[in-house]
Amino acid sequence: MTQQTTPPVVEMTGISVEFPPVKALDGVDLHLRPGEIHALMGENGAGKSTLIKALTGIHSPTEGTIRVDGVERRFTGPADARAHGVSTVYQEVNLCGNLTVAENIMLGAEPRRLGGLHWRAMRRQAATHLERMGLSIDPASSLGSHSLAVQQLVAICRATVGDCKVLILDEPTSSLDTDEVAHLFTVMRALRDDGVAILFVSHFLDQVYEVSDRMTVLRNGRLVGEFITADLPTHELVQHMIGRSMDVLEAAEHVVERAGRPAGTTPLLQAVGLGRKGSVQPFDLELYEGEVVGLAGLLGSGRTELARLLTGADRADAGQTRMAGKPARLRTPRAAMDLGIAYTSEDRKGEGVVDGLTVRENIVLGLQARRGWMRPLPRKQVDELVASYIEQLGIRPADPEALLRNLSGGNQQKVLLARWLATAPRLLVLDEPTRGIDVGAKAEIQKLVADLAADGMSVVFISAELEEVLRISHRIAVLRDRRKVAEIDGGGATMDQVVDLIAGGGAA
Amino acid sequence: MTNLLRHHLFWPVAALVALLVANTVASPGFLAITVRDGHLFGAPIDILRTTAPLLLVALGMTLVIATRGIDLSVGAVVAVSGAVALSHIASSPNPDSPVTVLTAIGLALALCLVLGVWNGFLVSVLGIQPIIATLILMTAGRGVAMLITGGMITTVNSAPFKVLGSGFWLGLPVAAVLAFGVFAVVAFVVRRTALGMLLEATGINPAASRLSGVRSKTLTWTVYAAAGLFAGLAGLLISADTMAADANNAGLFIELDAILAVVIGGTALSGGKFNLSGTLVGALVIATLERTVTVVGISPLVTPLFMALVVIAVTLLQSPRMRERLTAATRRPVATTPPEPQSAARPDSTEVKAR
Amino acid sequence: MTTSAPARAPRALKIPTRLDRRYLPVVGTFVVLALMLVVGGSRYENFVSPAVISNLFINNAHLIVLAVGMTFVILTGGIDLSVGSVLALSTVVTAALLQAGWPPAVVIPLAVGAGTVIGLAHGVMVHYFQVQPFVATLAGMFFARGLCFVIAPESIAIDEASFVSLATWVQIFGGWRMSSGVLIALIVVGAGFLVLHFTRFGRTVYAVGGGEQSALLMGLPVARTKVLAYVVSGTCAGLGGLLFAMYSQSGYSLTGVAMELDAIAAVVIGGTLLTGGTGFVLGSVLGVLVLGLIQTIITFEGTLSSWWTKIVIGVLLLIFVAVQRVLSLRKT
Amino acid sequence: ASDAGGEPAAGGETSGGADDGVITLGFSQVGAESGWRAANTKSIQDTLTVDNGFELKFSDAQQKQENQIQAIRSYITQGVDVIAFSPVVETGWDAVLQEAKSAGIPVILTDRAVDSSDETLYESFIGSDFVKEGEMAGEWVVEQYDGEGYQAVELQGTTGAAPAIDRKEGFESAIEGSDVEIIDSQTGNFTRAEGKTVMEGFLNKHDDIDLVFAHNDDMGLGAIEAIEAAGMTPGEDIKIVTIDAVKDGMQALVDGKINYIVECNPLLGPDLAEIAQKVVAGEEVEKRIVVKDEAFDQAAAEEALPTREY
Ligand SMILES: Nc1ncnc2c1ncn2[C@@H]1O[C@H](COP(=O)(O)OP(=O)(O)OP(=O)(O)O)[C@@H](O)[C@H]1O
Ligand SMILES: Nc1ncnc2c1ncn2[C@@H]1O[C@H](COP(=O)(O)OP(=O)(O)OP(=O)(O)O)[C@@H](O)[C@H]1O
Ligand SMILES: [Mg+2]
Ligand SMILES: [Mg+2]
Repeated sequence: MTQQTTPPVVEMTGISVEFPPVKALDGVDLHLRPGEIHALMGENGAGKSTLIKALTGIHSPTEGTIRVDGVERRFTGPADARAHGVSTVYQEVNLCGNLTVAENIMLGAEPRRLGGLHWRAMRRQAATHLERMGLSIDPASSLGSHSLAVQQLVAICRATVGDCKVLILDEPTSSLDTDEVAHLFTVMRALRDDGVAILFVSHFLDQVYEVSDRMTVLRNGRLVGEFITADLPTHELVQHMIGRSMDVLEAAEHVVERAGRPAGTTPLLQAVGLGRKGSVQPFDLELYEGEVVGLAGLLGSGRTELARLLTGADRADAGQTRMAGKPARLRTPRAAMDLGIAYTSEDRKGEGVVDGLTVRENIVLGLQARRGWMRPLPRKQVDELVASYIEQLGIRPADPEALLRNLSGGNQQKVLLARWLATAPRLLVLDEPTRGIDVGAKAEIQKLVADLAADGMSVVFISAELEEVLRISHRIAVLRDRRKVAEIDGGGATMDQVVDLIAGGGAA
Repeated sequence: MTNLLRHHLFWPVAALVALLVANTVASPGFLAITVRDGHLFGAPIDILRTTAPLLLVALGMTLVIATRGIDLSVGAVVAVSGAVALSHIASSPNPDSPVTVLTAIGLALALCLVLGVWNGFLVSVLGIQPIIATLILMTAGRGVAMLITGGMITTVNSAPFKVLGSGFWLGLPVAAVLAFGVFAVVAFVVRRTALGMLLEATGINPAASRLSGVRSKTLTWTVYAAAGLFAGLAGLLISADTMAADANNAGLFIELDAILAVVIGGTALSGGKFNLSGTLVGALVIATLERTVTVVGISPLVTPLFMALVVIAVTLLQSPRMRERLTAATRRPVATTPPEPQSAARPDSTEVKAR
Repeated sequence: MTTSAPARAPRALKIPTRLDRRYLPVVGTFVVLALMLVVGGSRYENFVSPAVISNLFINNAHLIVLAVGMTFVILTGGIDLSVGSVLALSTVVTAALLQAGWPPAVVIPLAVGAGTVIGLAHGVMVHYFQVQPFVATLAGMFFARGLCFVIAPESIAIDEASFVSLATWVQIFGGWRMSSGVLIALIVVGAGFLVLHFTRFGRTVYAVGGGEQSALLMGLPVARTKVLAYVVSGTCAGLGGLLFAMYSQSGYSLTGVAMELDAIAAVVIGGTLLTGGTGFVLGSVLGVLVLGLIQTIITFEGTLSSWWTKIVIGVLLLIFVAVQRVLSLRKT
Repeated sequence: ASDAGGEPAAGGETSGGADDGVITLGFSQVGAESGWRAANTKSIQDTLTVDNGFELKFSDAQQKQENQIQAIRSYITQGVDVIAFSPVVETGWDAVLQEAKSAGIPVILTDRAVDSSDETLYESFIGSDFVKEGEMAGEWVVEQYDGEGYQAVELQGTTGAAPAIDRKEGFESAIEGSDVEIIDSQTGNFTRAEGKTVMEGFLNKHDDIDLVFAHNDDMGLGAIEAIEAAGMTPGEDIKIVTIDAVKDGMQALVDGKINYIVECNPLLGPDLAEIAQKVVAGEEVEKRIVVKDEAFDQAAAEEALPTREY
């Protein structure tokens, strides 16, 4: 479309992929040129991940051609793709938690000595890669012991090992916070300048604008077009992606009415000195009805751990909790649920989805579990409930009988949200609920959270995206080094203020 | 045609039909059912009766497998059940009284339930891996059964008890009526309540289920208890069949048969989605296969080889890979099927296509 | 988050001060084993003697080899139920061919190779046809047992001179004895350890067990690894059969019934998770020794009736598993 | 009596030797796979008591040769006076028997023989002759029914087990030349339940079975159930011949449901005690002591049943 300075290193034309009866991709083109960062944009379920998987040989396209370096190819799988210089970080973290960080980075390109693995060199090289990504973790530690964000960074490290001509990053930033993202972008730019072609998927528009040179937009499995980033204003991009204008987004801007809570009411949930050894330091926290409390902090600051203590996912070993003034013991998730507390884990794959069940079953799971097995929900009621959430959250495909594992990442997240909303909780703890969710849906979810709060629900909201936290929280608790360090009013808080607190008074 | 081929019960049923055909060829009167002494008689009826204990054990096994577990101890539980019941009857002064028999049955079932609960305790509370947890009882259970019978085969004469094994009810074998009845009730309960879904959720993703408020531990506990109870019932049927409690041989290797039945029926051992109707067909296939060996006249020397070949054939035909091939072949002309190596690397086809 | 310069320093200092959590189950098994030896030693005379410990290895050499192979398969998240039968097949092949006058140099590779071929068939069924490992290897179990009967239903004594001299080779130092079987088993253990920890294949075995799909997306050779794991197990079963044939100097079609359960139990007691991805060959060896020790205790106990034998085995197994479990939980 | 071999002075104090008048005997049993075996074990345990001058060390090998070898090794280490065992398999004992020999411990085999080229490795074998048992059964059948064109089915023991192989061989050789014909043969694994299922299969398949030869009583008893369920009369419509003569079988014989039983005597305790005493005293013993197995028809069974011990 524009000046053809360099020939594309990857050229996909007329790609179609079918999952009968769904046609996930329909005649899509993609051109990746060396030395560019190319964003792949589209709503949840638009077909971004599928396109990537078609390239790397996981799905076989029914139509279309793929050329790499001008040669027509069909890769037999990720190994083959990698051997031809195409490295990929897939959407869900796909590493082996049982292996060490070093192995996860180096396996496949491991240094050898006397025909066997050279462990020391492996750790050393892995450390170099980690360092480049700004990660200071022990390469000999096991990957599973690290948080999801760290794992995501490790996955990126792995992709950059060896000589890669093409680097594909499917939503690499979804669980990273600003510092990590900045670091990642530095690395990406460095690679680009070395002539690597980078394909980048993200639902964060500002990130896309910050880092990408060119973008390809998909909608419903079809190609909308290829654009030069600098020439495409945000609202046009959104319009291309969702096929509507962006008033939804604007609506979300003013959703939260930050009316102060009436003085003297008892908190819905009150934690006093709650803590757990090796997890979060004892903290106090009060949550009131109709209030959204945001948790802010750096990666690894302990937000998730705090949330888990509040919801019985982990058992606290210090402190008390009171629910509506009465002492309450949150020993198991079930006990918390019976008190009306719901928790969506940040680890969608590991602790969220039951991927072998259908959308319908996943949505009713929480509600049904609470009713007990002997009182099945009437089928009619289930169908209505499921249909209403599919509609309300825009879950796609809108088929209650679809297996959850066949849904796109963002849609799986919506299903999880529906599962918890269906239980009509009094306190909803959302850990990264908008991870991997497209702009439109994200705005919907923010609006939903605000509406729920307005109806009297109490919400704890965790997000790696600070603006989001600022935008919808009445109050913000700030964590640093697994300790609650401050609590500020959401209404008056500014970004800088919070960033200062997070970083520890600007000391960094 | 394609739909029929793709149905999860297609291959198990096909195997069953093939076996029946083989039997009929070897012995033309095989499928004939006659009425004799006011009840039905014939090879198919025999098969129903011999399926009964296996069906019960496989039923419990299916539920256990759904939660990602496995129960190796069922064979030993079968032995314990028979030993308890028959020892009680044998030691009572009045073996023909229904009270004695009912007490014996009650005692045996209660003990088996306790054994099941024990397994459940090891698995769900102590967190011991199911295969090892149940291996403990698999070894010790037979010892307990032998302790009860003193290592001898305990035989009794008790008309009410004999009914369980060789009695007839409405022309059908009591054992079969009982087993298929229990099976139907359990299948109904599991599928009509939310139990099935909760079990599947526990089996597929225990962590997610826990966070969703599913009482996974209680469920796990329950299925092992149920497996114990059903195995106990099977033990009663087996001992009533010969009116003897053989602590060494009763239910020997029935756990393998049961697991095989579950798998032939299309339930994955990795847990999650389960399929009770498949288990039913699987149990029938195995019972028929055993009968086939005799009727077709396979020499004992090659019997294991023959069994192996049948199992290999059924599982290969039923394998996701073969199904894919077959459905692909029926769906579209060969020319457009994707090139060979591509589908080999399809990561999500492991289970998606399995059902 | 930190600058790179100071990041280096602490890393260099990161000598594992605490025990890595992954080793806990193995250490647990080891501690229990040691405890059992101490308890046994105080209870029975001559219990902790070189002779008893040497015998522990000599009697279980074949099981050690089976457990090594089984460890590979279980690490990939699979299971191999056929090893007992394959072991029997290997003994029968060895005995029958030696009886027919074939030279050991030909017979030995053939017997081991039979296991390899069956293992390969398992691997192909499991990977390419996606038959569940439990079923594929169960079929293999019937198959191998069936072949045994077809070859020779009755037991065959081995009296071929060079084979017998190989089988009866014993080295004695002090009270310790080392048979050729034990030597081979130890070599297999060493090889298993090296392969698992110092080759790409070995690490891929762990990766596949940690998550097959992840391993695939990481671009690792999943297919080859899975198939090879079954080949390793089959080969080990074949070799185990050879060791058993050396140990018993005969071949018999009913050998090794339910031995697969012993092998699996040993592996699991040794700290390997059946879900795959975690475990160590050395743990499996400890597992075998635990089982052997249980048997030794039974013989030392002297007069247990048949049923009490079974019950005591069950109870000892329970104690081992429970104590190991508690030990490995405690330290987390 | 027990200081020798490569073993360093192994536990002489536990055994006490024969000099104190008590004989320490280590016995390794195959397992406890059947009622017959249980009776065998009981006979040994009841005979080799302290009162009779024995200290019995007993172990159950759970049908595993390796356990049995281990047990024997352990008896050697413990320095018992005599080792006795019923081998799981016939072959593969040379090495361990050699060890016992060089430790100076005499070995007695019971129930099953070993297949060894070196007969000096054991002192004596006490047991039944399985081939003979099969022959006795076959001879009776020929004697009774030859000339009537009998069609027989055979319920075999566990495939590969020595008694199954030998009994089959004996029976077949005995009926050779007669017009009794084995039309079908299948394994029932020595158990009632499988005996019953296999018999059901035979009945489905053949309309004209005249005789069942079962390798043990249990399978025969299972066959009776199947025959009755098919509406026929066992012992009349279909004749039944079995081996073992356990109590249940004898009862069935008395009831006329079985026609003939060849005994396989499990009560080896007294013989074993006697031989062990002789061996320890250094007396010569016979290399092979075949226990006298009787055979019972209905009349004989009626007589024997009341005093039957097992
Ligand atoms: N294995 C599969 N089987 C059936 N349908 C599938 C499968 N994989 C993807 N799909 C469908 O293909 C469509 C495209 O999914 P894809 O994962 O490519 O979306 P995406 O653009 O990556 O979305 P997200 O932003 O949520 O990650 C979706 O409708 C999804 O349901
Ligand atoms: N950069 C890092 N270096 C080392 N360890 C880290 C890092 N980031 C996170 N961790 C680990 O993550 C754990 C805290 O994770 P937790 O999930 O509670 O944090 P969080 O605030 O929810 O952050 P996020 O969810 O974004 O990862 C800590 O145990 C810490 O060891
Ligand atoms: Mg995606
Ligand atoms: Mg978090």
